[in-house]
Amino acid sequence: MSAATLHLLLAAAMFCIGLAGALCRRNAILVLIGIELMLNAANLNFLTFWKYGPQPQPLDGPVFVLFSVAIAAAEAAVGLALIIAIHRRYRTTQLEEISRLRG
Amino acid sequence: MDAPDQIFVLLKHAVVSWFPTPVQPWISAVLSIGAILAVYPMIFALTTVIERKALGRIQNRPGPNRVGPAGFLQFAADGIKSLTKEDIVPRAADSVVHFLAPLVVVVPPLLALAVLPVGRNMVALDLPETGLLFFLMVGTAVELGVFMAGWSSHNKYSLLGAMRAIAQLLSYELPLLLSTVSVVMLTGSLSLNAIIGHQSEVHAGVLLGWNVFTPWGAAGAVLFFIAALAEANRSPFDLPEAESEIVAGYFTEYSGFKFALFFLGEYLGLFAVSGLGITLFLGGWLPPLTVLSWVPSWLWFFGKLAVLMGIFIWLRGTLPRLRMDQLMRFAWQFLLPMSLINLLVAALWQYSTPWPHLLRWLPAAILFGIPYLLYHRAFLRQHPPRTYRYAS
Amino acid sequence: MENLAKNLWVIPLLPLLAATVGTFLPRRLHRVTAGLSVAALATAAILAAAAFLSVVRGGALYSNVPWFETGTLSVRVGWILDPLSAAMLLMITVVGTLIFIFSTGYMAEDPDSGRFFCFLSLFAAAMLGLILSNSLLLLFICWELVGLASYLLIGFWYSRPPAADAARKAFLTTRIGDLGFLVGLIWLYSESGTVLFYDQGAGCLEPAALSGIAGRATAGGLALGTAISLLLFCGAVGKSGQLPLHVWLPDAMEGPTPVSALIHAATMVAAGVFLMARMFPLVALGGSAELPAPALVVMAWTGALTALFGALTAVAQTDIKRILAYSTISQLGFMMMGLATGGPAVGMVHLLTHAFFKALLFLGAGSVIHGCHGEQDIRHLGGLRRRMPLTFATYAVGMMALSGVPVFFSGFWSKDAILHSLSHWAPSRVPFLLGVLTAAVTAFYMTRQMIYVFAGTSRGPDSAHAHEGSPVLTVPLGILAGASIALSAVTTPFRPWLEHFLSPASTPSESGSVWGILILSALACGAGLAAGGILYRNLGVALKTGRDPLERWVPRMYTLMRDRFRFDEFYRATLVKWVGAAAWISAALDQSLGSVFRDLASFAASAGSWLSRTVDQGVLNASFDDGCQAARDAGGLLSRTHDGQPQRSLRILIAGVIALAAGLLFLATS
Amino acid sequence: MPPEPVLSLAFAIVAGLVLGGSVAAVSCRNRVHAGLFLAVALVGLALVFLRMGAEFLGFIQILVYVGAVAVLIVFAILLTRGSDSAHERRSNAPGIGIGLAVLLWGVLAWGILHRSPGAIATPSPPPSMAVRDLGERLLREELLPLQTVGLLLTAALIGAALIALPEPGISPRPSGSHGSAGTETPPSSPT
Amino acid sequence: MLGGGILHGLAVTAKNFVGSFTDPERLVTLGYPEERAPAKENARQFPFLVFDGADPQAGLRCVACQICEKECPPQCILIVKSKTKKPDHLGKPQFFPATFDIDLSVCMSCQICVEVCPFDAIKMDQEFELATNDRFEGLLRHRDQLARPNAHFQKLHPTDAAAIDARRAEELAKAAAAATAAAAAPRKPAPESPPAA
Repeated sequence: MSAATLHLLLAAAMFCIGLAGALCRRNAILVLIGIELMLNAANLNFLTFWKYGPQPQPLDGPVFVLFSVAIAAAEAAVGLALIIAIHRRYRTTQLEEISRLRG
Repeated sequence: MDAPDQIFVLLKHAVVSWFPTPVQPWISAVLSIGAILAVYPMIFALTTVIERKALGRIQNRPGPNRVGPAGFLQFAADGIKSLTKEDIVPRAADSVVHFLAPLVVVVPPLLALAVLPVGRNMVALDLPETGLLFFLMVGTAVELGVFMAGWSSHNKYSLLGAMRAIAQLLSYELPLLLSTVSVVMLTGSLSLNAIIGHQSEVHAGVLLGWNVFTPWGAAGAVLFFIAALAEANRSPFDLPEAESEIVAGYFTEYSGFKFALFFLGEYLGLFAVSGLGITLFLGGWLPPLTVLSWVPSWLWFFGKLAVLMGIFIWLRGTLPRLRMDQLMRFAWQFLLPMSLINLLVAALWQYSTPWPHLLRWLPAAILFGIPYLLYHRAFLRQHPPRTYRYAS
Repeated sequence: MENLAKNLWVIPLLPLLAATVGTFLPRRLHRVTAGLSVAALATAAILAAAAFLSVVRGGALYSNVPWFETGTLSVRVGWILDPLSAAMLLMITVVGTLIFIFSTGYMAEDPDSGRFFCFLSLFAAAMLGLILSNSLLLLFICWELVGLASYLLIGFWYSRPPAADAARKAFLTTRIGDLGFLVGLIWLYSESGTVLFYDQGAGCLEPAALSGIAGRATAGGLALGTAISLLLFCGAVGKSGQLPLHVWLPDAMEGPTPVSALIHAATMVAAGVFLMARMFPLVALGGSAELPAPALVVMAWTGALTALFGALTAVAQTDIKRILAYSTISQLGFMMMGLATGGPAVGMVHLLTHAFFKALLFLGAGSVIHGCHGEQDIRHLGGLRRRMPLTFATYAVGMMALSGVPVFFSGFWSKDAILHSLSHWAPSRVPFLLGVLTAAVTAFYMTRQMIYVFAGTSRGPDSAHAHEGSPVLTVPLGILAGASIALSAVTTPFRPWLEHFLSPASTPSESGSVWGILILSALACGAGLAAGGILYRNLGVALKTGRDPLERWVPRMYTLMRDRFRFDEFYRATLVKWVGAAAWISAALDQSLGSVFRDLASFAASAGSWLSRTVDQGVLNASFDDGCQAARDAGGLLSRTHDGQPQRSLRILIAGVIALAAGLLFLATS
Repeated sequence: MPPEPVLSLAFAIVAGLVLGGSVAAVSCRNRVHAGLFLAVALVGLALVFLRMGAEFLGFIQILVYVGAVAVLIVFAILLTRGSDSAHERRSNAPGIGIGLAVLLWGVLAWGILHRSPGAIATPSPPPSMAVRDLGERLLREELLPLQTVGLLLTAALIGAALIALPEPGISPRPSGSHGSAGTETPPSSPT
Repeated sequence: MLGGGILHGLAVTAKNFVGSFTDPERLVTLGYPEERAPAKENARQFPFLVFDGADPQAGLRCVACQICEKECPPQCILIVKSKTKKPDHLGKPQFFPATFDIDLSVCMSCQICVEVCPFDAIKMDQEFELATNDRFEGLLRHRDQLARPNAHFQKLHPTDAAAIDARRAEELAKAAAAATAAAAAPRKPAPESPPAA
């Protein structure tokens, strides 16, 4: 088993744990936590292929990770702001209770 | 190499060389860690005493003067007291998080101190690629510790204090980061050693090129140290632990040694961020004039640290505490725009290298002067000079 | 010379600086702003004159600089100084300066005149940038900027609802054309790989790129060059108020009159013509004298129709500025015709002469409006000849130039050149006839307007107390009138210096046919003048009935013309309704989108039930019921996936991902 | 330096940190604990990055995720308590979710382990990441994406602020005694 | 200028800092246990009971009238009247407090007991170093602990004490005169004896 395989397995496991969280938790914020984990698993994959994979462009992986981190930060900020706004209106952050589109 | 300058380096080498080769890196690391763990808490102890004495003098009191000569052993008494006090954990508290919080608060500043070069060849952990980034990264971890302390106590004062502290830390991190970015821009490196090296250029025969001697450096230093005060929860930005409002803020429910740890963490954070400011703007361990280079480099670093601490104590004795909205407005409406302007000034400085000196200062003066005047006018419009009806 | 081309950017920069500084000046310093703007544009005019002279002496020159680079893509922009841009440059700066000076008097009492001059300067900067740019991209940016400035200036009195509406209308209408422009720009870039016009052989208007475009066809069988040209022409149609996108231009008269003079008569609306002239090598690609390029044919017909439409509409208007606005539309149509049939020089010469006399007319109208305290309805004016003699004299010069009174007026010669090239146009004679008719109608409506405004006695309280404005108002009028006459010296077919300057390659016409057209044109003008003079000779008497003399003569026609051929009503009845309907349908679709899948499933289920019914005819009824039930069940089943529960959707999504991954892996390993 | 073993103790520790933190983050009943465990998992991931030689990214990871995202999350958790009970109710069909996740991991692991191991070969010179090169790359080749991300972040900043601003029209229904004390604006003092 | 106020403040504190070293007038703090500020005459802490003469038991002025017990706002005084009587300073037999307890942890030093006492028997002490290991019993003062000689009172509040002593001396003199007169009366027919007698 190579280091690459090991890291890929780790990333896959992290992704699936995050997925399980996103699928099972009822609270919107906890779902967001799961999504963050999945994003980070993807980052790990990028770096794994940069470090252990064949390299057409030397810095592709890190550049991807950088952009992904920036986008994840934006996503977290907007997502949490949305959750707070929803909470202010519905007094709940339980996902299944937020099923109406009409405000 | 002159001996006094390198005395500690040589000492370490001598000690390390006693050991067999395989363990030498470990011994070296242990020595560095030991030095950090010994020196900075010692400075902390001294600072607390001096601070109390100086604050007393500012208020026309003698300050602590009982324990030891002129009261200078007061810290020992305080330490023993807090060590022997009962460690109270509230029944409703989340005990694990409550226990971990002080550690999370104390460890990051210690890590941050490790990358600061305190003298020529004297840095515990040299990160040539990412030194500054490591420092900033470590600084952000404190926020989590603060939150843990505030939340786990299950006390509304703690929670309010933590909320305030986090809002403050997040807000002032931006100007702090932006004012360091100007230095990175001009140096072209994140390595703290390289940043100091960049300031060792000699001007006019005697003067060293500290960054603070440039317009962006001077403005950046001011912005940096204001933000640093806020990051370290120092007066006048000590709202998170405003005792008159929310008892002791996020460590209200801590007592004994854990309380002391918070206290220690706060001061270590202050030392770390001041040390960073010294490294970035005040030439690190460099002397200001070439003729003063016979003074050992580490003495310069700690001397500058001492001067800064003195100024901070002085400020603490002078300024009243800000209100929460003033605090936020100050960060977002003054510091942030100013640090963005500072970036612009730094860029202009970089690109105007061949110009005559006066011409290089001119745009900076304009770029800082005009917003400053505008702020002044806006401030006067918002707060016209007060007329005191009874006390004039 | 090299220096000149490199530093051409200074000319647009001056007004831009004036606009920037003016923006930051406090409102009470509006006089300073005005002075700054005039000074900046006057300086630009001097520079422009220098540039013009240097072009007269030498040839075209241009310089390109890199703008920004990203990855391998490097975008470059540049400045060009060729006869085309030099002549436009001089015209815009000179006319602009005069109009600026006029504005200082016209807007003196407006407390917001600082804002006005900022916008005007911004406009001037953008317009000069448009003229000077050597890159279609930069031209497009400036094109949009002049559109913005136009929007801001039309809506300058934004508190008046008509002005705000007119500004929006102008912006949105021109946007339709600009969309075509943008698509054309992108297409041209993707085909030729550059947006620079001239770039040492690599520009998109240079032979290498043109030969690359020539001979290639698009999907519909249209030549590539034609397709791109037509898209660019869309932009020109919008900007230059050609049929059918002309509707914004008359409404744009809601802006202050100097704005109408500068933007909506002299310069910005001519930008469309200029664009076509600039892109002429591309537009004319693949055509010959006998068989012009399809794009040129479209342009000629559009221009001809617009010209006649504009002239006819102008006949029946009663607002002094609207008459001029329709006249502008008409003249722009003339320019397009000239450009399409006789090459860029013919169209551009008319553009330049028109700029002077139309600016003159608008400023004259402004002077009238200013003198009559804002009265714009010509039925309430009259008798101003004695009260405003200077305005009358200069206005008469403009009127005669526009009508094409022979020999002394530049409009005659430039219009004559257009008619001349029309008469030689191979594909059709109809545009020529339309052109002659338009010329006659032009003379007619201008006579009508003159009689209404200046002759007889005053018919309203405002005009009775009219007074001549200060020298700030009248001096620009005089200069423009002089220029309108003087320009004829360089535009006659006997000594067509300007034409040669603009297009050295254009063939000199044979003198025999010149005379024929000259006489025809003079006759048309004379006919129009005479008809107008006769019809309106007893205007005062005729108006007692409350009806225009022409209205009594041809009432139905007159009504149609007065209502602008009902274009606005037509658009309101069609396009606006359609857009509204489309919006309604979209809304309805939006509301029912959730059930689309359900409907699809029910359709599928119905199909199943239909099958079962055909198989089992005997139990038709029951099976139909079953089918309905099945449909309902299927719908219900599927609707459960649309319950606003993201996690259920996510589950299904993940199941699909797993299946996909497993399938791919299976395929890859086996 | 001898080549380090593939499955070293250090890797086991950081992987344990990552996996343990992740599992705890998604399974914790207490929401604040979940947020803190997320921080633990992300610190673990940063350590993995460090071990791979991506020093810069590791630090960025902590700077952004621990310093900002995790703090934001716990902050949001604090701001949105009140109506819901502090502890999570039963999960939403945990069997299906966990089953799907395990299934996906199985498929992925199968793919990783069986998909031609030769294809992922360690290149002879292990790549290193100089921050300067990264910066050059970002500001030259990736300039447009960089600016786009900058725009995105600005938009997100403004958008988040706008969304989270209290809408003037809506007054939240009075919550119980434990409202979000930190967010309420103090009444303006009469002057 | 913006920020000028900060500089001004810094200058003020700097002046204070330096001044505290150079100007002894500024540094007024006393090293307390060793140095003490002389107590002000009207300073008061907690009440004590005054006795005359040398014997606290015999000289106690208190007659257990219990006015102070009733008036005390925090109710920190407990008085039990004696069964027997003892002569007061005028020789009149009076009750005396068998128990007189003041709970100092409750007392609020309001001095009302002093104001209402008709016998000048209770006065305010200036003792403030009351630290004790037992916060209940240690702060509950009994009669004998509370009793202080009049000399103590004279030392604390010389003005008051002088006035009171003068008045009491006058009373004593008057009483002595009355006693002398009474003693002389049997020798002469008492003019004030009722005529009916």
